[in-house]
Amino acid sequence: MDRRTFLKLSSLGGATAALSACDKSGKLRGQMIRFIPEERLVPGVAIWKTSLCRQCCSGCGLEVRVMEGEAVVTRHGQRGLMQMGLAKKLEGNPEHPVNRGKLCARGHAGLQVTYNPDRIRFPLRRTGPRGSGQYRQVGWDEAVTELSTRLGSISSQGKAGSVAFLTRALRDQRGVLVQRFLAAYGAPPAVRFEFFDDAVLRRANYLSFGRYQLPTFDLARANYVISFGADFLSTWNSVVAQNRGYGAMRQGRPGLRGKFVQVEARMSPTGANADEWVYAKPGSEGLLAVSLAQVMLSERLRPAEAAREAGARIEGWTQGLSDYSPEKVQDQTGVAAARIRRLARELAAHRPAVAIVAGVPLAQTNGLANALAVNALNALLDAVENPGGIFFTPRPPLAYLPSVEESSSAKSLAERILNNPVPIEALLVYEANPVFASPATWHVRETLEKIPFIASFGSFIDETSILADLILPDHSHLESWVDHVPESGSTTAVASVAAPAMLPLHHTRAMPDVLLDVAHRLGPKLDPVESALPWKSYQEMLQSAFEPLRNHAGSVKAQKADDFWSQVQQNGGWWSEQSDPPPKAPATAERSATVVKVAQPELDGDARDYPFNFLPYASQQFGDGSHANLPWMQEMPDVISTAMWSTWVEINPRTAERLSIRQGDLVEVRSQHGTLQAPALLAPGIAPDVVAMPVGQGHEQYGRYASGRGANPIKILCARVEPETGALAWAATRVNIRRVGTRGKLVLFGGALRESPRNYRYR
Amino acid sequence: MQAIYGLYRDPDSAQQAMDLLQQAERGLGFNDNQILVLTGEPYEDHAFGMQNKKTIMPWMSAGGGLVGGLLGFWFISFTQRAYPLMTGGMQIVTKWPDGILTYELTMLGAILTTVVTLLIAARLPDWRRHVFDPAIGEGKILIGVTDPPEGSQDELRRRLRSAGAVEVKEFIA
Amino acid sequence: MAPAKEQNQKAFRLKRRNWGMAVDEDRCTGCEACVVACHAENNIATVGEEQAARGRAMHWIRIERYYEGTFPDIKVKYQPVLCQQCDNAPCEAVCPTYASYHNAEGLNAQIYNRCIGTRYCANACPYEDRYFNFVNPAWDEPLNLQLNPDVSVRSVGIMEKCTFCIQRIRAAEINAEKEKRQLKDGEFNPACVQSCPTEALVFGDLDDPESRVSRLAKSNRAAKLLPDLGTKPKVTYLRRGSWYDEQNT
Amino acid sequence: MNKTPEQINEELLLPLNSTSWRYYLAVAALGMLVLVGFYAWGYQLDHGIGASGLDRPVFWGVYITDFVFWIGISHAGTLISAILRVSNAEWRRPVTRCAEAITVFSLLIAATFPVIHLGRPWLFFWLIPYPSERGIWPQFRSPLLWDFFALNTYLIGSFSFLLLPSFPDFALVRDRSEGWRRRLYGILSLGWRGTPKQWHRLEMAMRIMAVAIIPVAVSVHTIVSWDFAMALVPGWHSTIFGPYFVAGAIFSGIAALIIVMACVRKLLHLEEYLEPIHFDHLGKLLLAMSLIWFYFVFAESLTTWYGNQPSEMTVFWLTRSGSFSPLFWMMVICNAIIPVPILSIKRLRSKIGWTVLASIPIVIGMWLERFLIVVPSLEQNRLPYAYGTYTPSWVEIGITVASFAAMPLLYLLFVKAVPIISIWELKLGQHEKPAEVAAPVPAEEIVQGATASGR
Repeated sequence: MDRRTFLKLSSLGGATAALSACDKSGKLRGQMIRFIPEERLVPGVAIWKTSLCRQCCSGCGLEVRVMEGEAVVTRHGQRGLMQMGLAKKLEGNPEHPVNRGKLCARGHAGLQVTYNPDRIRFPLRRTGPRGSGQYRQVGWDEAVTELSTRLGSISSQGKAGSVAFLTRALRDQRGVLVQRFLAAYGAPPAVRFEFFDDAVLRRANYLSFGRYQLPTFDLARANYVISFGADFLSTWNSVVAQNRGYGAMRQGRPGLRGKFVQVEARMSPTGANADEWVYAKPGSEGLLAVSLAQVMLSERLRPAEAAREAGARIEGWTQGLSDYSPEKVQDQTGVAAARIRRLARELAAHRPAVAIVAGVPLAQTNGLANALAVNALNALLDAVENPGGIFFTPRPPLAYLPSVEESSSAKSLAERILNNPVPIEALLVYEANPVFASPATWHVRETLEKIPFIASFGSFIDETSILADLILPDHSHLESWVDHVPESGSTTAVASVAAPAMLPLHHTRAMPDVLLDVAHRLGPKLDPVESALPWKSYQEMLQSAFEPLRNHAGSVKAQKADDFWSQVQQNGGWWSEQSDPPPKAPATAERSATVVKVAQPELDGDARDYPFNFLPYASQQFGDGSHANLPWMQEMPDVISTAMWSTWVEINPRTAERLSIRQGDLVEVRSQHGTLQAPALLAPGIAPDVVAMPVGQGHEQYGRYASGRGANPIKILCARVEPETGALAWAATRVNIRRVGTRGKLVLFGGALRESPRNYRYR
Repeated sequence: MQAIYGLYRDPDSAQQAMDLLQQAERGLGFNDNQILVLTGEPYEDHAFGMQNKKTIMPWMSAGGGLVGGLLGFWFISFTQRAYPLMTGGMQIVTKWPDGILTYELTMLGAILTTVVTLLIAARLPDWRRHVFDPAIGEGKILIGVTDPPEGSQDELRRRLRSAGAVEVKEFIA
Repeated sequence: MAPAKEQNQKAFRLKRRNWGMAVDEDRCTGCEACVVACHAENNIATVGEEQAARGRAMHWIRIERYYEGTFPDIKVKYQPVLCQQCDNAPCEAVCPTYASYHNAEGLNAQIYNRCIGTRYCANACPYEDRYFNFVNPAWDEPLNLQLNPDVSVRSVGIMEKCTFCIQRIRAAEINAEKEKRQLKDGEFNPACVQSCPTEALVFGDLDDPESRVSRLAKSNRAAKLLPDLGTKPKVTYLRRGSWYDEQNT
Repeated sequence: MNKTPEQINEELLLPLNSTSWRYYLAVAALGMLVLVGFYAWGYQLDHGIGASGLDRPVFWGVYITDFVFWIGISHAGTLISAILRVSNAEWRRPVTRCAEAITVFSLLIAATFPVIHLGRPWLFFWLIPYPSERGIWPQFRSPLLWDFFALNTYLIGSFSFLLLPSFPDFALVRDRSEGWRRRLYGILSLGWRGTPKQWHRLEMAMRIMAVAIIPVAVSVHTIVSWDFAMALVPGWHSTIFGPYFVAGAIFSGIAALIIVMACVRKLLHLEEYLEPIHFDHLGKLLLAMSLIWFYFVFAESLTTWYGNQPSEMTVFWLTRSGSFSPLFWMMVICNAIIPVPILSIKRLRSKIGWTVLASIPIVIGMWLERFLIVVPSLEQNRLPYAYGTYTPSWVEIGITVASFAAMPLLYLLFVKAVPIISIWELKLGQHEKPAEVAAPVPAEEIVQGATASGR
């Protein structure tokens, strides 16, 4: 025992310990330089700034509570203290049409992105071997010079086509900027990658309704909601908007309470709310939807013509779907014929009724057919573009709009990078982590490792950015200019925009500004790049993009351009007054030719060796895993499992009993493509032949809160795809499970499963 | 201080010595208060061990208890009113719980009064030098006269010895 | 001058309020927005995996999940549980130092400075909605910058719990007094209520017959949590409706 | 037993005058354990109460168990000794001080636990009502305050109860020692001389104290039980708790007393003072208490079971057949199944070894009983979602072990300083019997007789 510990021991604990800690940090602070405040705030008085949430693609409006505080910041490469406005709390923007003042859990935790202790504080240049995590700090000038020199030399060698830009779907001017940059440079369009990317549903909506878009649900006016596997109240699509509608559907209308039916094989947080929870075999939801339509048609509850184009996509629709009578599909779906009939009658009788599909049904080899089947059901129920049904958010008349073409996510990512006409010389990565979020069979890491130069704009060292040679850290969303065009969640056109809510903490720069800087540096050599991006800054680009809105009837009415611009910022964006739908895409030959047969999915692996269908699902805490580095999210109990800081495999208690697996036992999950280990969670709401696992944990490299925690279910998935879109069929893997013999780390917040435990002994 | 005393092995002879001394009181010119008895254990069944039986100690204890209880109740209800905060939907001065504390303080008052009364009544602590003989620790009983009048010493010695004293001693401070 | 000022102050008096909440289980979807909003507003410490595994996680509001039935005929009930701000609070009377007491607005207040950590209140609370700082809370820099300056940070050995965001109540009251007006229903909300996307949580003055919360408290669906204990909770639960009731089937 | 006062003096003062190396070894060993306990406490002060295994919802655990347990043990002494005094049981004489010392020490040990248990122990004095700059008083509606007052009264009462009859013995030691010891015991004896008045007042005071201390002792453990019974916790909120705890306390107290007496007898060679008859008498009491304890457990179980309230039954089954059932049934075995047969058979009860054999499991069983009262009810309180579990940490175990070591340690130190058997009371017992038998003889006759014999 050294003297210090002895002193600590002999003292009455806390007081002395606290004092010494204070002294230590106090000294540290005393040695720091103090920057002159760049803004003046009254201490203790909060001001509210509008901003936008970037935790998912919904694009909710934010109000940020900013208060004066003292922060350790980096300025000109030097750390020092500054009195500055600090974001203290995020709230929903009450005016914003998507979220109307509300905010979800992950949105709140956006604050911890800005203040995350693991954020990259300055540009980094790799010094050690790839993946070693050894970097040295470089200045912005050096970093941007390196990137532009690289790109310049590649271009001068005539290999501009060998530069790839990897990102997620950017539904804002950043998307436009990247698109223009790449086009002018001569590189192929950006490769978009998201694990839960909904490409199948967009494709289906295009085929059925002519809209390449996710739908918006008018739940508030619906009397009957049937959802096929969609976790729309927790993780999927515009969650806050859907929750708002759901609340109104349930208790917002005097004397009228809508019914909600959920069809799935593993009870999701959304399914837990259902008045009627219907178990159907994963992948057979399309059959069930078509069978519901068959009952309506055969009992003349709905006219066949109502389905119009959407019905035409389904084989046998005009013949009355006689192959899909409830009796014929009951064995395939696992839903009793009588129940199908009753549900069909209820749906037809309680219109406006709406059907929702997402998640597992679409992540199958027959995903597109399932989606088209549900679309046809919606059309038959007359739910398209009608109150209480589905809508498609119109696009605002901005000067430039990000492309809405098929997000090229589909197909194996590595395949696309490898199959690029010319070998990739340089890869730019922004807001995408494919090394984490792709099956092991795709060999993404190995592919990326072969690329000579990788630059990342990431704010964190994750599995992908650790491979980068150069890291150019982005601002957080609270520190940068933000804008967004919501794809769904509103029935009127919305274009959100907001100025930075606070000054940057670290020596970071916004990606769009870096890209503009690179463009200008390339300019002299590569004129098209500079002329395609004529703006000095992203702010300027935004202003010019929003300028045309001044002439449209919308939430902001201002004559002068400057007034308009400042008001739009103050309001957090512009939203249209009308709610008329956008023009449909014209029916193409390809569209009208597509007719699918709704059938059973094909699963990977033999049913005898791999008896369980393995369903990964978006986690309520981490989405696709990108929020796993936020301590609030790690400690928020998952509402169904009540787990914190954990990963788990959901197993039906009866199955578990058969395999002598107890709660918390470490279980090995084996597919044909790999194995993983995770503790078992006995979940009463999962089918006996299904095991499920949340996506999000299992990061090898993602800061102190996420690294080395749990297992990543994506890694053991098969590479099967939905054939038409090429989207990964992430629910098509079969697995086997067995008890390892040791206990796993499963941290649960909740105790008993039942309100009145029948078995008093059960914990 | 001076004393003449005898040490007795058994209570009967001690009692005899006592009686002899009392008989001689008037003749030798001393009074009851000057007769000294010291023992190593109480002899309450014998007359010599029954001096000064009158005491108000039980009454003192009871009174102490009463005072403790009243003070306790006053103090507790005073503090409750002095900083009146609502808790659990109860009144400010809660009678039932205060009863418990009043009871405890009653008992405390009684106990402390008993102890104090004992100390005062038994004249303790008193570390001054007094007539004493460690022999009482061996079961001997000391009977004697303090400050015997001049000239009575011999008679006292005789009487003490005649009662069967093991030893007759003189104590001079 | 001075008497006039005095008179002015006398002339205006904020009506006494009786804060309460209604929780609509029919609307609650278990999205947990309230849980994180509460963490952000009230500087609740994140205890980390090890402490969480030892049962020391703190969530002033939690969403209880109860299964009913067995697969495939299974249902789940979500029940957000926060401090019920009981009028006859079992936690208050047991505190030896008045750290837990009933304030004039009927709130079950917790005075952190007075708490010495007997943890008696937490045992007495039948709703188990008191959380204890078993270890000294720490925020990895710069996460400390997220702390709300209006809410004190608790140290080790202190019991904490839902306050109905008393800092927001006070701020609103001060504002209203300054502007010499009564508080409006829904003028401000605790963090959980403000962010609840389905509006399952409603906050307001139970003594105001026109407030949303007092009207909801009179609903047919209204119930209290563990009503037989006689704790007089100020949180009303609106039980889940049944679609079948309304369909008469 | 018939010994001269000199023999008694010599044999009972022997431990004060001579010390063997074994004594030092024992003190060192126990002292080490106590130091380990202090280290554990220091560790807890440094790390916060989180160093224990306590959690939500089990906010109370081993510390409170220890507290209740040691308070229970404290009923060995003062209460038993007071009852025996009041009922004037002659066989009490060698037993009383032994018992009263247990009370004082176990109370001291018990009183540390609420402080150890606090989240901010450095503020424990906020429980004391004193006019502070904070302007606030403690809340007297809290059972913890009742505890504080009751403990205080009991500690003062039982300390006085132990101290008052020690003055004559201190005087005896004073008269039989030299140097600093003589001065020390002179001070401690307060100048006791042994006048009839002193003896009378002392005996009077002891009679009053004996009467006063019985209700105090009863109230103390009743109030400790109310710490639980006042809370709306299933398994705690019960009217039976007061008498149940008091009975349990006396039960465990007697068991502890038997063990301590057996040790003292063996180690201090007091075989001729603490005779099998004493153990036999205490054994009878212990048997009665065991049966009473079993009656209470049965009565409590039956009413709970018959009432069949869900929250109560959850705790009921948790202990009877759930995760706590091994401890529960071990408790029943320790508290009833082992001791009752042993103590029922006269032949076994009158053997000291057997009585001790019956007592040791009772002490263990009663600790388990306290644990089973505190923990299961908290693990499964009202809302099933908030159910939790609890496992004590090394800190709690260390401090508990230290408390078990502190008791013999304090006892060892005590027997070095104070005669463990009240010498004057023992002597009193020796001479009273003949005095009772002897017919009263008129004083006059004696004087004459003495004169006649001419001694």
